[in-house]
Amino acid sequence: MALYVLRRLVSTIAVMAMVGIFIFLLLRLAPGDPAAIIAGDTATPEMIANIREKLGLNEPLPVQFAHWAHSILSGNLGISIFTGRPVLELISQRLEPTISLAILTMILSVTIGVTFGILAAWRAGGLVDRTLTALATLGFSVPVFVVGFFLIYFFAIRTRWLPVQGYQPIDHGFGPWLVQLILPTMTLALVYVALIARMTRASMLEVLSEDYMRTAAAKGVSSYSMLFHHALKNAGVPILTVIGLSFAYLISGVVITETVFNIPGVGRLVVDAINNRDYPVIQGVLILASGMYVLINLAVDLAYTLIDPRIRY
Amino acid sequence: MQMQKLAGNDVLLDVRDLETHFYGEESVTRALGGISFQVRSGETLGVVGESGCGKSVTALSILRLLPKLTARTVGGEIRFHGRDLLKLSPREMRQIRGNRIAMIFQEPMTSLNPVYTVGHQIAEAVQIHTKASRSDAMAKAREMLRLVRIADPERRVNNYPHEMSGGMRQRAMIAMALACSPELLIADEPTTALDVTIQAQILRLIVDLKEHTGTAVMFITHDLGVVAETCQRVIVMYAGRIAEQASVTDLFARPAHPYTQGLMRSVPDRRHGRQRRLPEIPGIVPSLREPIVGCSFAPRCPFAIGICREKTPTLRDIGPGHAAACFRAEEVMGG
Amino acid sequence: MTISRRDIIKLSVTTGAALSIPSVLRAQSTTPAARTVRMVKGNVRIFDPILTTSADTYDHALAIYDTLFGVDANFVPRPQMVGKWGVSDDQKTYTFELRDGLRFHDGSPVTAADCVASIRRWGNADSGGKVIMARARDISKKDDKTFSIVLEEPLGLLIDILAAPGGLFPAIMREKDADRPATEQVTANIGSGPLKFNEALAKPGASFTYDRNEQYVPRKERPDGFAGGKIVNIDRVIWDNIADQQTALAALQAGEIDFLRDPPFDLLPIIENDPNLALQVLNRAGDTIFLRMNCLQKPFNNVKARQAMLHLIDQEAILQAAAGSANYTRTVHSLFGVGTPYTNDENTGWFKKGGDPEKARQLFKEAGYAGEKVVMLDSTEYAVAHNANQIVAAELRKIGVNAELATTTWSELVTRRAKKEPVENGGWSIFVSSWSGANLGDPLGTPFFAANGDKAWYGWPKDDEYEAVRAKWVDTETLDERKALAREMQRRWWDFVGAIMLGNVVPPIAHRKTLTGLIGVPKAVVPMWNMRKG
Amino acid sequence: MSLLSASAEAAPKGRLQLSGLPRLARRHPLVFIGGGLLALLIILALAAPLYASDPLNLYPFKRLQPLSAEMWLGSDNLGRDVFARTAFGARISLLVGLTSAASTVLTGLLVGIIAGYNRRFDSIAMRIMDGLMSIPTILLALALVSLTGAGIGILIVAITITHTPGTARLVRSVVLGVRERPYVEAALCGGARLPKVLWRHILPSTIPALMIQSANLCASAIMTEAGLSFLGVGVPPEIPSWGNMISSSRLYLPIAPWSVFAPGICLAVTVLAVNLLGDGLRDLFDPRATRRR
Repeated sequence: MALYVLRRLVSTIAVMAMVGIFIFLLLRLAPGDPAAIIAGDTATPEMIANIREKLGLNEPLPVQFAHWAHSILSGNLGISIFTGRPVLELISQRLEPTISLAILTMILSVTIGVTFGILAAWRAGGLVDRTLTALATLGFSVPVFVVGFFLIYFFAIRTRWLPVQGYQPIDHGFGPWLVQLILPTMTLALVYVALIARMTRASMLEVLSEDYMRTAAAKGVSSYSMLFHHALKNAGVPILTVIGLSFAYLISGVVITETVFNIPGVGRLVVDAINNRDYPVIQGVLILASGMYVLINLAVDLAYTLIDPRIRY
Repeated sequence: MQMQKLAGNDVLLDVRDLETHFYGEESVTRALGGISFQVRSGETLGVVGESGCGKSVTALSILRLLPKLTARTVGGEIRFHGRDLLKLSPREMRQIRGNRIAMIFQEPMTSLNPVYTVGHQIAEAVQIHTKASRSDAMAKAREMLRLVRIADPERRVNNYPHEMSGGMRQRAMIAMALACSPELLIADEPTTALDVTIQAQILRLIVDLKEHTGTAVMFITHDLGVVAETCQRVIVMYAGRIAEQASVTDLFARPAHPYTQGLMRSVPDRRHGRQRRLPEIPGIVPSLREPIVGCSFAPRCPFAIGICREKTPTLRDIGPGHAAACFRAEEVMGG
Repeated sequence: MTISRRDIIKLSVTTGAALSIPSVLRAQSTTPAARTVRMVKGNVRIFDPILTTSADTYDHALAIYDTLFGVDANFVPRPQMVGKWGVSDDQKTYTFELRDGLRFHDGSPVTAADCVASIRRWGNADSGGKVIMARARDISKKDDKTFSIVLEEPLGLLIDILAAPGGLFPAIMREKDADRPATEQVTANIGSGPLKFNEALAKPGASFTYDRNEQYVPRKERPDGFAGGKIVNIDRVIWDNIADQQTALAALQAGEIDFLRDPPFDLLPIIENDPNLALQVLNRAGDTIFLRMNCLQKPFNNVKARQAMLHLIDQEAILQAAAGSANYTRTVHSLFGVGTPYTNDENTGWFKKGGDPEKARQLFKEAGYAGEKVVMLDSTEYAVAHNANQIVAAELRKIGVNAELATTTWSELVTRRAKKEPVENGGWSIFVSSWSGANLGDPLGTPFFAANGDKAWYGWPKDDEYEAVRAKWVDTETLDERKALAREMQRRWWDFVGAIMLGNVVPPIAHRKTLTGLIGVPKAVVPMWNMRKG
Repeated sequence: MSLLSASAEAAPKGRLQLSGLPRLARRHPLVFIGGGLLALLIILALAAPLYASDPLNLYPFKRLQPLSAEMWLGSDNLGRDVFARTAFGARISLLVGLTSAASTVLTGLLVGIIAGYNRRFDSIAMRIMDGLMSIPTILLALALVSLTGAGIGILIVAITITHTPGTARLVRSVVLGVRERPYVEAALCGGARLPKVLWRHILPSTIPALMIQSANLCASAIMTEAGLSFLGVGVPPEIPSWGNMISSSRLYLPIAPWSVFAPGICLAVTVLAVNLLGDGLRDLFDPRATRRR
């Protein structure tokens, strides 16, 4: 087990190195000169050249990369070109809203998605199944920003039940924090409910046709226990896998949701950074997002052992 | 249906005109075409026949474990202690399953839940049907494992199914089925998937436990040899109907249905320890999707005459406790 | 509070809860909602006003810095930080004395040395400022409150330039900040203006918080444009950056924000119908949308092709697409926009309702246009220009010009428009942007007006006769002199067509009715003083 | 009994009639409905010039007009015909969806098959795939689109790069599973050359998984396109695609709902069709999943 974790961590480092090189090259080759943007409308070419010099944008690519890699490894994600603040500070300032949104969304979509998936599989082909399949398809086919608008319209403008936008840090109180996040969470969760419900349904259908489910029925186990204990635990591995893999999709959804609901999270930070060509920020966020993805999937792999005794590392 | 009742034995299970259909996308399969039989307290009833003849469907119909969306019991009654199981609510049915009627299955490798320990699965059955505490149930599980002669039950109780051999798993299945001392145990080909030597041990175990507990057993198999060793009475099934019904001695002495005779000819010689799959009867089993005119065995029957292809024979008494569904039963028995 | 702040910090440090320190600070500085105004108006990306002319940076600087002079609503310069000033008889020495009570947010007094350093830094970057620097022999402090500018030659425009709202914001900073080169960002955000920047609550890209500067001593005059008394009636302004317009409007409707700078034109009826909301035009000069052509490359290196564009444009159609409502748009005939002191009607015969596509087709033909690709840079972020672009492209295609929209972000547009190469090598033919009245009323500070070829603003028009006229501007003494000069410039401009006006939009701002006392300035910025809430 | 004989009589007759499409419709209704809808949409998209006007025409004085005989689905914020744009938008959206799916599947197939067969390539390729997989799709797409500016081509490339790892892994796992099968070993021992074995024996076994995957990819690509348009970096705005129609008209939803609903409903129907097809194909190729029905 420890050896496995160690081996996985080593390969994680290799993956992260790939990501690093990829991200660095990608953004340095992009057009759009941050110096020109900083300089503004009235800038003369000399001013732009001066700014480039200051930002180290004139150095050859390998030199820029070496500087960058060195500082990343020493825990320094660099300084934002635009705001002049450390990238790490900018990101950590934005981390709480994004993580709050991601965790709430995951809790909501796992609870609802798994329940729906189980219900659909239980009565496969029945009314519940068909309704849920239709809902799941809808969840996949309506863009997040449209869903967001409708939720804002009905729950915030029409009824005034919930706030339109913004974020309250959790240390201002759990209530305000939750209230602010209800609509964004619902918006973002729709797709994941659909995704997890579909995976749960498929996985459950497979499990429900297994011989041991018949054995359980022959013992007199209740339907509830059949579904939620005997079947769910067996169906757990693929469901868990989807949850792990969908983390990357979740971040994609977060970018749009944060824009719609004006949540000052990492997603907004990176969209702004891309528009501004604020390289250090983009790189910092991408590195961080990939790192989290890799770690979450490592955690998921380890969690398999808790669910399925046949899996040992 | 005239069935001669043996005096002194209570009828535990009385199945009457049981009809079960399977629904495919374009067809209906008449898996059971109206069968009737009885199981008496403490007896061992063998049910034999080729694959697909409806043995397992009968068992699943009794416990109402058929797949909900594709199969339905469309007619008949299943009286258990006089109450029709088909009319029970799901909740009442659950109180019967595993408690008063238990079942063990053909595939020990896949019939245990891989993510729970064996002890947990046995204890679960106990906890569902008695008010036993968790620890009492686990104690019962250990006791049951000892009863089915699993070595080191203290350790094995915490094993997962994948940590056990096939024979051991089937023992665990039996332990689970018998944990609540059921009145009827339905054993659906419990030894088919096992090695020959293990098979004999498991058979021995079932017979011993039956004697020990007094449970009635409905023993489903395709192996007449097994029937001969374990059962008192036998039902021979063919194409969703009962072909012949008799005591074991009568059946082997005077088989009255051509199909039974065919089966007997293909029984492997157990003294040589050889094992062969049934049957070696020429021809194929008819499709149950098509309507069958006449006797369903007629196309394969060496005794078939004109009437056999026009009318469907019904089960009729041809001796004390002996019935067969054949127009020429007497000739078959005599010949 | 019975526990002192020190106790709390000590406590949280000893318990190791370092993370809770910011929340303690926040809790202490929380102000009641009624005294806090939440505004949505763009996003500050750069804090140093000497680095960019961006309106958002200007807005930020306007709140935290003060200036020596400021123009009123009629573009007349008025003293702001300066108490008294005078000019020597030879018109070469200007002496300024600061008024009393000026203090930076860090508590230090504003001194003449700070002013001198600030003027130098600004003068090296601003195009009007460069005129001063070129003529100045000496800029130095006399005593703590007095400094002087000594010129080689008289410069009648000196005060106008110092007050000019068209170029870079002439912020007075601390000497140690102003000593930095003009290319290096000042990050201290410490000025002497009526509001203080709350560094602890700054969330770049999300929101910035400005607190009332309790120590600020406003002038006694009533507020008027950038001039007059800057009295802050509220405790705090939170400047939210809501990127999505729909969300911003919803937030305004729900009362989560008090002010929205750029409500989408098509949704104005929704605001008008909302009993809690009001629309108000603050910037009466509006924004003039213009189209710039690359005069170095085909086809617009030919003056006939540029004239063709002048005749092609149907301003009403563009305004309709750009802003929808006729209530908030005007056609523009003058090089100096609408409502500036220099707006005039010289040589505007080209203007025709509905445009003149036939004439344009004819002129393109005379220009020898042979189907060359015309690349139009189109940023989707700037809705008005984006919509205008689509109309112009459609009109061009109708008369057989091979117009192609190149979609970019604004930042890419800014990068790409600096390229002088042909379109095949990543160059461009047309881009659309806008100037505020403050810019079009300031031909010295606004680079748009130059026509000196390579050295001119993007598009690089070249006309020597026009340049000769424009060169006289610096030495004009009176407004009438300048007005006459403006007519002369415009006469030439519409002949060689250095740029084309597409129309003038007067965007109203939307606010909750509880927010009052907003004052207008001839620029797309909104001063944070004078307003009241409740 | 009568019920039984009636159905039994009907069965053979019915079966004779069951051939081709009706049979597909009865046996696999999802494949039929999904595939049919998709085919219909493709035909409508291709035939757009025959029944819709020029989607690029602007009528600035007819902005945000409601539905009328002249403009069936009204006009958008620049006075463009929503019906025409929706019809032509189908071309872009389907092009993006189908091309992305196709190119992703091809790339994934190539990488997956080679990785499944070559250990050395495998370890390198899979690390790279892990890397690409760990970058959130929209972020990578944003970064890629900002490389060369918005455009259909770059959008397809962006989607392909971000979705290839999943497909490659899928193919690789199928190949790893198949290559130990006796018939493959037999073919190799029998002297068949590797490419031929790959083509004849291994490729076909990846098809079921890939069919399902491409349906999912197609839907995902169409949605990603819409999302990128929302963030302002999708297909150039004058070119109609459902994604950018929705995102540019979204603002006018309260006053001109048709300009959002027309492309929105089309998008939903397309994604629905593709998803139905995907579900149907899964059932078709993997009947186990529905066995219990």
